[in-house]
Amino acid sequence: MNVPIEYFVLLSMALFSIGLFGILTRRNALMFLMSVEIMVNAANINLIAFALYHGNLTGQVFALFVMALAAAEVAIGLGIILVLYRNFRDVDVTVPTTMRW
Amino acid sequence: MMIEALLAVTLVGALVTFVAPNRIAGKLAFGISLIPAALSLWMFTAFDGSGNALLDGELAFESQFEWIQLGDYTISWLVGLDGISLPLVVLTTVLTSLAIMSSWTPIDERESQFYGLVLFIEANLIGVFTALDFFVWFIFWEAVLIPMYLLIGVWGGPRRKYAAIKFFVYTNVASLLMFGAFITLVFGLGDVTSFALPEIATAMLEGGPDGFAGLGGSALASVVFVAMFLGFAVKVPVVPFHTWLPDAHVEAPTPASVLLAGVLLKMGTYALLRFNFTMFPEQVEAYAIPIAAIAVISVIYGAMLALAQTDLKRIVAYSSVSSMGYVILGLVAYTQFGVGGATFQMVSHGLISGLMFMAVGVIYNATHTRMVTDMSGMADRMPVAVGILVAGAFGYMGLPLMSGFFGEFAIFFGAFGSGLLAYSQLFTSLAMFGIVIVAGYLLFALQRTVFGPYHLETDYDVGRAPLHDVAPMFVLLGIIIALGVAPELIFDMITDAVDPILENGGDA
Amino acid sequence: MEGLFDYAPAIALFPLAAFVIALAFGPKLPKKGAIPGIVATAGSLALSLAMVAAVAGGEEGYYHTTLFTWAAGDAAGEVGEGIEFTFGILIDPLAALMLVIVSLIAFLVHVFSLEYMNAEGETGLPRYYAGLGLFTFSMLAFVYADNLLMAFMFFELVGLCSFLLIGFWFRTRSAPSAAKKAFLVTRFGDYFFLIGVVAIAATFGTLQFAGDDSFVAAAEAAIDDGGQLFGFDAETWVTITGLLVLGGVIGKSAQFPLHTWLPDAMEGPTTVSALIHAATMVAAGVYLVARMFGYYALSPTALAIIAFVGGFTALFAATMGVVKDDIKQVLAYSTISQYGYMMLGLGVGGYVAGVFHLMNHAFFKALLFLGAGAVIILMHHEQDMWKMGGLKNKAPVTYYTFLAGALALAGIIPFSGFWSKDEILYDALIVGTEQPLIMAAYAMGLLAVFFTGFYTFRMVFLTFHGEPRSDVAEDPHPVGWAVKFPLIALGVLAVVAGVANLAPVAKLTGLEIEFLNEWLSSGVEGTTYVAYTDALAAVYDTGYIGTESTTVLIAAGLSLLLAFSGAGLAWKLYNVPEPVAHKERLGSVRETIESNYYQDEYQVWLAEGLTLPLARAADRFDQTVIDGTVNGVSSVSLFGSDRVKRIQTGIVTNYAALIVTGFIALVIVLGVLGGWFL
Amino acid sequence: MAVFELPDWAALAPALILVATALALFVIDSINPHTKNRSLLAGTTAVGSLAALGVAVWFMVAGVGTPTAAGGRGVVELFGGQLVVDQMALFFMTVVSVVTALVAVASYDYMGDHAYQAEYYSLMMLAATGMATMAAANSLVTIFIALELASLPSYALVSILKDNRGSVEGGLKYFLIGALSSAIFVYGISLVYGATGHLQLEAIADNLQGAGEYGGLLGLGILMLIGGFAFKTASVPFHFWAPDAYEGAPAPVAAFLSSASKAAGFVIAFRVFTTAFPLEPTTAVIGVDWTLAFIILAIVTMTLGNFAAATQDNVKRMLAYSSIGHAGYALIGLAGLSADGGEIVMGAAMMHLLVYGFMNTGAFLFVALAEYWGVGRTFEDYNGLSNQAPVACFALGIFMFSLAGIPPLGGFWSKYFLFTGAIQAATANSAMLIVAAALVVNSAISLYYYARLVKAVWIEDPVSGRDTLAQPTGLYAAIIFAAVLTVVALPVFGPIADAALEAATVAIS
Repeated sequence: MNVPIEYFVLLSMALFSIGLFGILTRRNALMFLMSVEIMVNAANINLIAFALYHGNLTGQVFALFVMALAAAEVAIGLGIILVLYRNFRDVDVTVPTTMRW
Repeated sequence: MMIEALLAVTLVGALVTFVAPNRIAGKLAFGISLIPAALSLWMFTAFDGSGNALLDGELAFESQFEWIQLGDYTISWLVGLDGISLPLVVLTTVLTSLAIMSSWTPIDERESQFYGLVLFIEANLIGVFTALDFFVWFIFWEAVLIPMYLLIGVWGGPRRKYAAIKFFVYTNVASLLMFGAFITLVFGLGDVTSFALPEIATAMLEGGPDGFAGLGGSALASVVFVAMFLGFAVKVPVVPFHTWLPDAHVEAPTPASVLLAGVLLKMGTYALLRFNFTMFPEQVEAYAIPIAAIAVISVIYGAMLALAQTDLKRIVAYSSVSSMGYVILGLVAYTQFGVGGATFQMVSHGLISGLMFMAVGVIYNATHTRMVTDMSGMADRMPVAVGILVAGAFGYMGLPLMSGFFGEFAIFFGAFGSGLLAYSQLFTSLAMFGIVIVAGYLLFALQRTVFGPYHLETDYDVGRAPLHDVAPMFVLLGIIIALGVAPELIFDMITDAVDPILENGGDA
Repeated sequence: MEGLFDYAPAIALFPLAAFVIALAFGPKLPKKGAIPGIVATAGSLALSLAMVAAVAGGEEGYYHTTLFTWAAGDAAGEVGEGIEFTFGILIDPLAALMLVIVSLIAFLVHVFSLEYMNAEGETGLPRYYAGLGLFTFSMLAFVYADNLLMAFMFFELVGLCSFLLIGFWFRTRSAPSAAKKAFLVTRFGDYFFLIGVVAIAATFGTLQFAGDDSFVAAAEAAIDDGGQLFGFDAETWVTITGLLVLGGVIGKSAQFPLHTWLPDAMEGPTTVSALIHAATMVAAGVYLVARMFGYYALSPTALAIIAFVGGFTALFAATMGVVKDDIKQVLAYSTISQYGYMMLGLGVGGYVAGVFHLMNHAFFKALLFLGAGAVIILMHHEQDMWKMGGLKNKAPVTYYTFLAGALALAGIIPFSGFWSKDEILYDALIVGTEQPLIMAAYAMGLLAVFFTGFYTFRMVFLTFHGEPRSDVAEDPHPVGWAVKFPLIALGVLAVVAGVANLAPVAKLTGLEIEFLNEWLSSGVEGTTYVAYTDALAAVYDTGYIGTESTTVLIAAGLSLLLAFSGAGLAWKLYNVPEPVAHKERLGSVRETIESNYYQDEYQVWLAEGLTLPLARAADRFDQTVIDGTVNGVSSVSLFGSDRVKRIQTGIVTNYAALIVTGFIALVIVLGVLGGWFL
Repeated sequence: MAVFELPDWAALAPALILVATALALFVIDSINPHTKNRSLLAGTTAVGSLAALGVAVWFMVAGVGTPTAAGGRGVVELFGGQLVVDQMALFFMTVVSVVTALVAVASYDYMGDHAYQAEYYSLMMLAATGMATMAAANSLVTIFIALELASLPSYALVSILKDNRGSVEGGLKYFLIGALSSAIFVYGISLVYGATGHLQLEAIADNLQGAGEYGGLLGLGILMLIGGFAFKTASVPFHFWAPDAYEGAPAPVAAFLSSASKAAGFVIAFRVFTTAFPLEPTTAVIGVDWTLAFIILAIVTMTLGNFAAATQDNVKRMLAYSSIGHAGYALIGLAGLSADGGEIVMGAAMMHLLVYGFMNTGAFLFVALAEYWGVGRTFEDYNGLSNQAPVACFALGIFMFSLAGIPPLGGFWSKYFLFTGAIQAATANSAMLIVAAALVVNSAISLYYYARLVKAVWIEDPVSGRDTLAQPTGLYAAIIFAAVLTVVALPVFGPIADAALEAATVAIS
């Protein structure tokens, strides 16, 4: 059985929107990070689905790259969140506002 | 390569002065400035050009080589002199030397930087009057801003910061407008593939632009003409774009004022002559009346403003606005005497206003005030300086046998009989009333400051001015009288360069 | 004889040299620059006399040369292709005569100054003599200028010199202000003059006074072929330009309404007043009219206006002279009045009469001023006539010379003034019989004679007769030869100068003794008296009351009668031991006259009550509206900047929100245009 | 010439040299952890980046990447067109490496007493490698990887001052916005892939028609890509990280990001939009001319950047906003593209990014110097610095006036060529006239605040009681070098213009 491509796109878009919503609402840095991950994965779904649709592997390969990079990004992110906590005693992203205007 | 030499000497001189120790900077700069002065005077004698630089005339000291290839368009280093630019170059170099000497007294801090900047200005001014490629010309045109900004800002009066930034931004915006307009024109001119002014001028006079972005050829020409006129109007300045001038003049240190009034204002009129009045004969004809109206308003309104001032420098500043009005009138007359007289007036006004600012400066050095109300009877204490001030004032009023009179007379005569400008007799007669008002405010100022019983609000003991303050003024006075008695000295070469312009319109 | 002409330039250059010397080395020179001045003016005088001889002797009868070209180019006018502005010399009988007058007066004034200025231990004498030198130079150059522009230029220089000399005592408040006023008022006149010059140049493409290529000839031609000039028919245009030039004349010759500067000009040293009034500045105006008389002769309107202004000024000024107490003030108003006569004369076509009176007036007015100067020396710089009196016996030379001048001024036969003034009035009368306007001018001129006689002798009596009315008058300061010599010289001239043109006698007896007539009848073609009379024939038609001789007698009789009655009245009122003021008899008029008909008031109001406030208003407008706009733009942008940067709240969640919003906005814009949502 | 023997992959030499330097630094660090040998580390970095610079310039001169038609050695394509070395690549490698060199030299003093020297330099080199690779990347895959390679070290660099709240906060904001943007970017990639079925740029271009009914999808994808670039180039609306990150970051890092990273962002934008989405076919598919997006972004970006900069009190922040403004100027390079050309405007944008590399880096390095002196961060704190440090302040004056585009300085040419190009582009698309007008207004504003800084150091009276200031060799050297480059750029602008214009011409055709 093969599912029409539109469904995958809709799914990924939904996922993407969820992630976006998370970014806009969550104040905890970690949740922020996770929301980003959700958005990236939405992209991954697209890639893989389209790879199937187009019948070439480029998408799938690239999806792997994306995951790896996402991991690296998280690594850096966690490091920054660490120092953030060390400096502000909090992981709320809305706390650091010493620089504005 | 003479012009390159001229520029190089001045630029190197500027650098050397900039790093020289403060003690000797003044003398050093003066010494250096004598070289370009001498060079330009030599060029004046050796001048072998003929015709107009833009209208395939014989250029003197021409040199050209390609610089930058911008797509299909070539930007080339192109410099040369014709009868219009040479007098202005000489004016620049001579006036700079004198201005430097006249600033030995007032400038007592960061001298090396000061004189370095003055020489830097000189170099750029020379460039403005010699460059014949649009981009090269524009580089010099804009580069003047930096040193002038610093001169006013660092060594200026109490409101110097305001005046400096105002001058800086105001004139730059105008330049951008003008630049954009001209570039549009160049792209509108189909077959032109370089920014060399002569080529563009030729293309303009043979057919004009094809049009640009849905705009018809003649419409484009008109738009560009107006935009460029506005751009230059700020630099000249003409009413109502003049308000930066009094502030800049009043706050600037004396030598800066001398250069500002003496040469910088001429950049605007020079550019008007080179661009608007050379490349757009039809538009000149179409817009003659509004332009003439602006000119007359500048003359009368500027003079009226001068009448209301109590600060000597402000008086001279506003009277510059007034005098520039004459120049515009002469240009729009579009006759040999009108345009030639206007060019002559540029030089003449440069000399006279320079003299006036020097004289005012000398009085200021002694009294530390420029307020008409603060002093009287200065003639009692500093007879020589005052004598020259009076002479300069009468020169400003257009006293015969001084250069100002010929400039004004030629303009009036040229404008009165202008075949291109409708109602020229009316415009001329109105503008001429300026000679009465100018006498009015200058004589009022003189009566209150230099005549009457000696009195001074500030407590300084006023003595005779030192020689190096007075000497430059004597030199200027000499030149002014020489040009007044024998204007042919430069008027011939000017008219020679002006005639080709008029052949494309107007009726000489 | 013509050879002499080659030295013509020197006439003007001598005083110029004196000017330079006095300015450069004055302080070191023995008499602070007086000697060079005297030598120079003496040289000029000698050369001028030589010129007269040459003009008389030469078969051509005049000298015209172009020294150098000032500027040349294409003219953009109605007529003429190219135009040349040149410096040139034109010495015809008129110029030669004027040269002599000017250099003579200048010479005498220099001499007089030796005592009047030097003796008083003045400071700044080099400046004084430099001024005199430049003044003489400018005037002489103006006199033999061969074209209108050159004339204008030196006309202006004359104005400058008057400014410098009137303001000689610059440490006072009044002198500089008077100097400023003199320059400004005349400048106002010169404004019209300059328009006139420009207009004439633009119209005819030449500014030559004389010869076939003169603008006069060109104008004549233009009128003859009746073309249009600048949209007017030729004669109107000639009238307009002529009147414009006349503006300068009215300013310089202190005619109504631009006469106000002259009385104030008394702030200058008396010697300077003598020079200004007799020979240089004020004379320049009338001389200019005479110089380009041919041009005015083409326009009856212009002539009529000249005549009327002249006549009016003559009376107007004379009435004001009646009530002055300061001896110099009286003379000042007499000057205005007398130049009014000259204008009247020229206006009615009495070319010779006008010039004649110009000459005589130069002599007797210089005499009177120098006399007044002498009196002032006697009186230790006291100028109020009411403090004088009884000087007659103490200073006989001064008295008798002054008296001679007074008689001439009052127009008492046979003194010089009578002959010229009578001739003017005669010419006015014969024209007036045909033209009511001129008749009015004549009437005013005639009436003025009475006032002239009155104030002149009021002055004489108050000054010299009666008892001394102050201590200084008791024992006056003695005067030396430097004062006496000029007085005597001029006194003689004042008495005999009339012989030059005894027109009435000639008309009655038929003797050929109108020397000035003949003198002025030679010269350049078209600028001679003869030519003018022809031209005027077309303009004015004259008529006699009865026969010519009766008319002559009536004219002379009337003026003499009035002169004598005026003098007589003065004699009755003031030739008493203890004269008293009789002003109150004038009643209500007095106030008006004493304040000079409020002429100063309204002109000062025009300057300070109208123009200055206007200027201040303009300044306020400039500062608030125009500059306000400029500053407004900048402050608005800065305010905008302050708002814009508030977007950066510093809270990263807001950033994300704004990013998304912005992005979505972009998506919507392009999406709608691209139709993606369909 | 030697180039003959070199294999194709050698064309990547600049990037390779950079990565090699990074590895070398790791080696040094692992041999001797906690080394404080600044000279060695900074030296290595500087040498490495200068070598990369040298090679890049050499290649350009030698004609590597120049189409054989133009008498060059031909464009080098690697890994099946995943990477390509053409003039544009080399041009931007030059920009990146010159900035890296300047920053490295400056860091010698600035990071003098920092605990993790080696990490700092190696991170910088890795970022530089990423940027250099971005210049050569020719497939959305490589582009994304290179972009992340450039970004991730940058996050770390910004927040490298671990105990400095500003640094950490800046890093956090930079990272969070970056994460968001890269998520959007990669989603955009997925959509493009979905619409065309390819990720290699030429392939995408060839298969645009295939997108057919997915036009909207493709358009959305393209916009999302733009989002990614906008983040990298600090353009509205993805610019929000820039002011905070620059202000918080160590000044040399700020210089590095604002110059090099911006340039790298632009090069991928140029490449993607010229190669993968040629105007006519793309418009045919998505129904709207994508230059419109860039026109809007350009106007908004330059306006917002300049206006926000005008009233800043903190110098570094002012420079940050001004760099946003300049991003707006450079965007004109894409906005001005049209079916029939636009090489002048795009070339001008490249020139501007190069000159900007000198002048903006120099300006930030002066801020670094000020921080090194510890005179403070606001305009007032800078008052009268010219009395103590005339040379550095002279250089600052040069940078400021050059940024303002006033001759006789390098900034003049590029800015006015952008202006010229914008006007020329208006022949094809009269909306560009609005852009030109916006440019005029903005440069007036920018003039105001640049002059304000000059006023502070040159005109204002010095702050009383400020003791004499040191003259750190490295910082001074870097600043003066940048200043000299900025000035010399004026007379010798010919070659620069030629290189940029040729690159642009090749890219567009």
